[in-house]
Amino acid sequence: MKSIISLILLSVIALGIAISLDKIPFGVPKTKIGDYYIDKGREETGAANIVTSVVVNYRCFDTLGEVTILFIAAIGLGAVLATRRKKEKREIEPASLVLYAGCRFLFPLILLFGAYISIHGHLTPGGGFQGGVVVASAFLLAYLGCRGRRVSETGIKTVESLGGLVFIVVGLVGLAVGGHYFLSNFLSKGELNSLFSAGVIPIIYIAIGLKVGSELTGVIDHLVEESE
Amino acid sequence: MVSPVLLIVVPLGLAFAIPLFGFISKRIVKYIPIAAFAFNLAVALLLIPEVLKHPIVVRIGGFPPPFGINLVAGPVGVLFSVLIAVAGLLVAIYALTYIKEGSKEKYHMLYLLLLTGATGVVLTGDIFNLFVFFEILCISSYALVAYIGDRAGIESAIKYLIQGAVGSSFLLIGIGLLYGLFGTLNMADLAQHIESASPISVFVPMVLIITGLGIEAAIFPLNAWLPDAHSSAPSSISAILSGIAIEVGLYAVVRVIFTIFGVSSIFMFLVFLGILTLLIGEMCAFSQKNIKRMLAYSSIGQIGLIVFAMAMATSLAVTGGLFQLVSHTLGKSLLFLAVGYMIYRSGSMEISSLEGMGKRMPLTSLAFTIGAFSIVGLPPFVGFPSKFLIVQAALAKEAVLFTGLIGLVLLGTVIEGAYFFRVVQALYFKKGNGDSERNEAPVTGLIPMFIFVTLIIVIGIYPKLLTDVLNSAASEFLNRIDYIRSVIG
Amino acid sequence: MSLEFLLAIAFGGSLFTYVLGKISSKLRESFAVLISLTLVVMIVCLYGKTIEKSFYFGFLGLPLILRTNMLSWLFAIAISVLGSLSVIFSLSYIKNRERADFYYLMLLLINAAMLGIVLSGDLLSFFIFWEIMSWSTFLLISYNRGAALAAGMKYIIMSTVGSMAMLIGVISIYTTYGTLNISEIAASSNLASSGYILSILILFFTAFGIKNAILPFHSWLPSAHAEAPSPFSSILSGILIKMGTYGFILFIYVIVGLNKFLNLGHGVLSFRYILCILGALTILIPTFIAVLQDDAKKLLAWSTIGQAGYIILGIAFGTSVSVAGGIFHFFNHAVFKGLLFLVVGAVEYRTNGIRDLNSLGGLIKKMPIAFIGALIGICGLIGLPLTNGFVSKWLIYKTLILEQSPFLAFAALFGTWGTILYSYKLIHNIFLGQLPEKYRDIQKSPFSMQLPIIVLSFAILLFGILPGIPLKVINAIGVSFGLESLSVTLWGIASETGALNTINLFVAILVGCIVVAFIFKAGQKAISVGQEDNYAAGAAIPKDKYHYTVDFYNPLYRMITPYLKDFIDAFYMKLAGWTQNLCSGVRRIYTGYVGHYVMYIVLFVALLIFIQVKWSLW
Amino acid sequence: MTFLHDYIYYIGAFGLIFIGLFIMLVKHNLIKVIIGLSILETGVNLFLIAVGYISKGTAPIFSNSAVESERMVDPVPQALVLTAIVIGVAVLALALSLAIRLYHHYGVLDLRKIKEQRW
Repeated sequence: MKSIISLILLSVIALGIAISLDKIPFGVPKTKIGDYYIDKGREETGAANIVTSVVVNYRCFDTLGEVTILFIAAIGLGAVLATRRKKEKREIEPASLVLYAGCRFLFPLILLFGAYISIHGHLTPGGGFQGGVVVASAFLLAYLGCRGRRVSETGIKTVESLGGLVFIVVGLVGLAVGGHYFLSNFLSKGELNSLFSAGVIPIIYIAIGLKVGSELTGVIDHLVEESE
Repeated sequence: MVSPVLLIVVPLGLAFAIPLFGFISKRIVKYIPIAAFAFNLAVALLLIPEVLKHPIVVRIGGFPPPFGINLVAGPVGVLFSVLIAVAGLLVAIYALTYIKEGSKEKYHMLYLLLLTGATGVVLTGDIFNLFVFFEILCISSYALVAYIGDRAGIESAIKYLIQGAVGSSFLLIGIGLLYGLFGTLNMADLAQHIESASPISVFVPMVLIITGLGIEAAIFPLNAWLPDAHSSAPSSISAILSGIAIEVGLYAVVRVIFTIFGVSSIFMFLVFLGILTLLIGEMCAFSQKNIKRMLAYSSIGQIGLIVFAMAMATSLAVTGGLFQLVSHTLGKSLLFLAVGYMIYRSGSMEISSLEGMGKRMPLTSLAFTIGAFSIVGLPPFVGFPSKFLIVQAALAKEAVLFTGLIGLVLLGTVIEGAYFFRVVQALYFKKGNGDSERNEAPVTGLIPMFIFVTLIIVIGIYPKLLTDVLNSAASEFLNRIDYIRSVIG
Repeated sequence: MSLEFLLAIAFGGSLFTYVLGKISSKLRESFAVLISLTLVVMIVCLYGKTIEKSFYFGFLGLPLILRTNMLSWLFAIAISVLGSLSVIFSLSYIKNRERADFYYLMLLLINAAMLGIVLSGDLLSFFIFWEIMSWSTFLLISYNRGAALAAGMKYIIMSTVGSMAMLIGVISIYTTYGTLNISEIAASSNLASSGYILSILILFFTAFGIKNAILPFHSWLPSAHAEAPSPFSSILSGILIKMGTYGFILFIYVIVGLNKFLNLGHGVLSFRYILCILGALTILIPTFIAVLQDDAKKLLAWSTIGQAGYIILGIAFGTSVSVAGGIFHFFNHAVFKGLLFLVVGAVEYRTNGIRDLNSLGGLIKKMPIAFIGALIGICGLIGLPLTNGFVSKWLIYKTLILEQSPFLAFAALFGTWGTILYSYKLIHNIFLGQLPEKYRDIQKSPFSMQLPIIVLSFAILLFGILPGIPLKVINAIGVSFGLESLSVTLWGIASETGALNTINLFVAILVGCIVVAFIFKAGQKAISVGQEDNYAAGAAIPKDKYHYTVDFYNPLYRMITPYLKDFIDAFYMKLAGWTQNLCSGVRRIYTGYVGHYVMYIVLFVALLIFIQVKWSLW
Repeated sequence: MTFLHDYIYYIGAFGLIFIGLFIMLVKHNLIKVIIGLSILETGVNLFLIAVGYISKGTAPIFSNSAVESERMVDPVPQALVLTAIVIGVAVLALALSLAIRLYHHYGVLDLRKIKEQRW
């Protein structure tokens, strides 16, 4: 009964959306903004990756919010899970030697990869978020492989805060010097397609990478703690 | 000149910095929200005279509006910023001693971020950015509802989260459709182009966006999360959720309808929806035995009244609606703060357990009484001029329908009066069981309450303090052409 | 003497009294008396002045105006005098009760708000003061706890209904005329259509009717009057509900104007006639319900409703004599009903809260001053000659008979018969008959209670013998309404169709009394016995076994009880019950299962889309 | 068939959206509801990407400055989706942590049994 009603309701919504979609043909260029970014993006931001220039420069306020949301999720998760009394530490069965050694071997490599992705966000696909996730996956691996090892919470918090603060301070510096706009790209754009280009974009992306990495690590940390 | 962007960035930065402050001293952390909102209040007040002349448009990153994100600090935005800063500041003072359990650092961070999100929503001029700030607001409220971590809190939080997530998905679909149709995300730019598309294809994204935002705004069929969440959260958070969060949701709905879509035909529907929300909220509140649930349902009723006023869409009505919104923020925050310590002292949320509180906590009870009277709309409190304006706007329509509807509104007020007066009676005129030692709320609790009381009385007696700002805010809502022109140029 | 200063003293004084109470109760009490007496003096000084000035522009761009004229003055003096007397009475009544600060605050606040109502010159400030009065009354009615809570709830709910009706009325006037200034509205109301005026009047009269407790809005009054603290009951009954009367007068004679008012509707369906019928019914039914009451304050409360009927009848009838009668009766009622409530309060104070007429009795020797007060009070209430009640009732009867309204006249006269019955029951069951054992050691009432009783008793006789004093003011009011002037003398009214001369009456009654006293003395054969000297069938009856105040009018009760069910109140209670059921039904839509909630959201979207696709409404 | 060909991405995206909604409507288990939420969000993200797609377009990255900007897909939806994904992750993480906590309190995850907060 309930599923029938649900189906009816959903099909009504589907009908409505279909009517609306009728005016949005698929695969046809339709936005002037997108074209503007593709045409002007390189000059205005100095980033070869237009998505990055949109994310970190044109729509950087969204990105600030996005980082904040992740931050909230990490804190919220901590707040929700931390309310329980800490249980007795159970004896943890250590991982096998192969796994342990493999993890220790891979860990720095993954970190390096994450750093690479973060730093090259304005040149190649990727960026702070992706890099941060890769970094966090390194820690996840460490949790799985080297059981009992924990990342210091203080460290996570510090990196998290500093990452966020760097983002904001860069923005405020922009407000102060760069034509009085918050988050304006006040550094020199540099040469396209080189590592040191695109003004503040790499700086922000590194900050984001650190922040996202530490936040996700924090989330993993909390969940691992809960599962123990 | 101060930039409105500071209203968002400074609290955000302070929130990010809280863990670092925490390393210096644990005690310092709880003063940071106070500092942040004191700053915000000062900035917002400084901005008022300027925005009354013309709205300030801030380009983030220096890109011209359709291409970059921009903030629009018009009268509406600054009015809401002031409101958020006032409520945020006072509730932060309240929380100094009220929040005792759990990780205080996390509480203060989430609290700061919640209100930052709210400020962002009211200031932004970009619909996707609005979505992002909206999510900041929502997600931090999910976390804060669950902050105590008891059964009720967790249950309410998960229900709130599920409904909120469905809503934000709808919102995002709507934004995607709008982007597909018009290729822009700037609200002013969208508003400019909205007439170029066929009405039906615009209608679907409008419905989706209204639904998505309406969940936070607690419009009738979408408000099932509200009584649970408001009653289970810590009282300081209930005050913010009731006083700020739903108002901001409502702002978003109104902004989208008035400015982006500019449709007038849906207003009639919203009028009825508002009345329905009002009546259902009041009726549910009437039969509650739990004081916080009662207040939560009363918030639904008040929201219904505001929706009703806004949907009448005359200058007078929108002014009245905004006034009602301000008075609801002041009144309901005060009520939740007062109730917070009463519950804390009596250990139960049942109305019957609050009997005799007039003797145990005379000042808190006084604050509660004044808040209740203000919500009901009795003079000389702030609820009266706002209700007066709404009734006036409805009668100025000179339609039998609106006269009938305003009759229903006032019927709702009678029900509202009935349950609030019942609580007031219980506070003062029923013998409490248990000890009747005088045990007043601490000073940090009383100071914000009595600042609210002062505001309620002062604005109630001298509404002119607000009416100028409210009038220009109303005209900002109603004149979309001016809005578009001020943003796009 | 500026009016805003007066109101500032009234409101500021009430708050300051509260603050003083935190320091010392002596200080508080003397200050409260001082404030209320100051108000009396200030208002006396206002006599005959006509002031109208706006004092505040800040409220939503509407000027708030205060004004005074004869009508306001009459009400204001009644408010301030009765208010100060009841404050004096409270000195001992409230002495050892808890929350006395609160009591004085509310009492003075209510007085101040009432002064604000009668002194306001625009409908907005009228409404604001009206609301302040309503909620502070609610708080004070609830003061006694217990049954008072339900009474307070009933009062405030009905009062809120009235206020909301009034709010619509006020704002509707504002949107129509663009002003709320009473004299400006009065000037422009001739232009409005009768339909509009009728709807406005219905809205306002709902509010006034509820406050004034005319049928069918009387339901809150009996319990509220009975449960309120007695000094406040006397204000409640004497003055506060008469704010409704003030509203009636204001709207009929000042704002709408008599001509327009008389032309609303035709014949039996005319507005005036309906109002008169309501007044008559308000006399008839509550009067006889009062006879049935066993609680002294409830009895007085029902009597209040009945007397309010006379006032409404007089005012709504709309001739110069009847209006004078109505207004005078308002004034008299304030005096004697205030007095009677104070007397009952004094008895209640000494007997520790006993107001049950079946268990009291024989207090005449214990509380002589109270007895004399009660005697004079009921004489006024019944309308015996030489009391003020006689004059006002005479005026009303006279109009009704002269204007040939047999039903209304019958109602008024028949109501007086009922008044005699319950008045006698009241005084007999409290003061006469046998003194129950437990009241043996009852003290006289304290001086602060006697003083108001003496003052009010004196006023009843004074205005009964020299009715010209108030009638002169009332005549001036009538003239200002455009009614023809009465030829008022100090002794009464001269007119062609039957003059009233209280001096003649006085002499006649004096002679009669002397004759009766002489005969009584001369032919004295009866033996005086002590109060507890009872015999039945020759045997002495043990004390407390026989108490003949119980079932006082037993045969009458059996006769009238079936007809006097308060079915209106029953209907309201039922309505409240239905509302409650409806409310608990409605909240079940919040089932608690989150799947349903998601369903609501989807349903909302689907519904909107469906409507749009199907009908293209938007 | 051309219809399917033209709109297959939309159909897929909305298919996921409605599957997600349907799960949320009819399933009682909290974890399943959260899974439905996740599917719903994925569908929304796909839809956003599909809106920005341009036939035979390449990623908007200029790896070589000589290449001209022909037929690049719209970068804006990609940026939006980046944000939306992060938001989705945040909501999901919070939802799961709440589910863990809820299970500690109630011992069940059946939403029909978790009805203490109602009316």
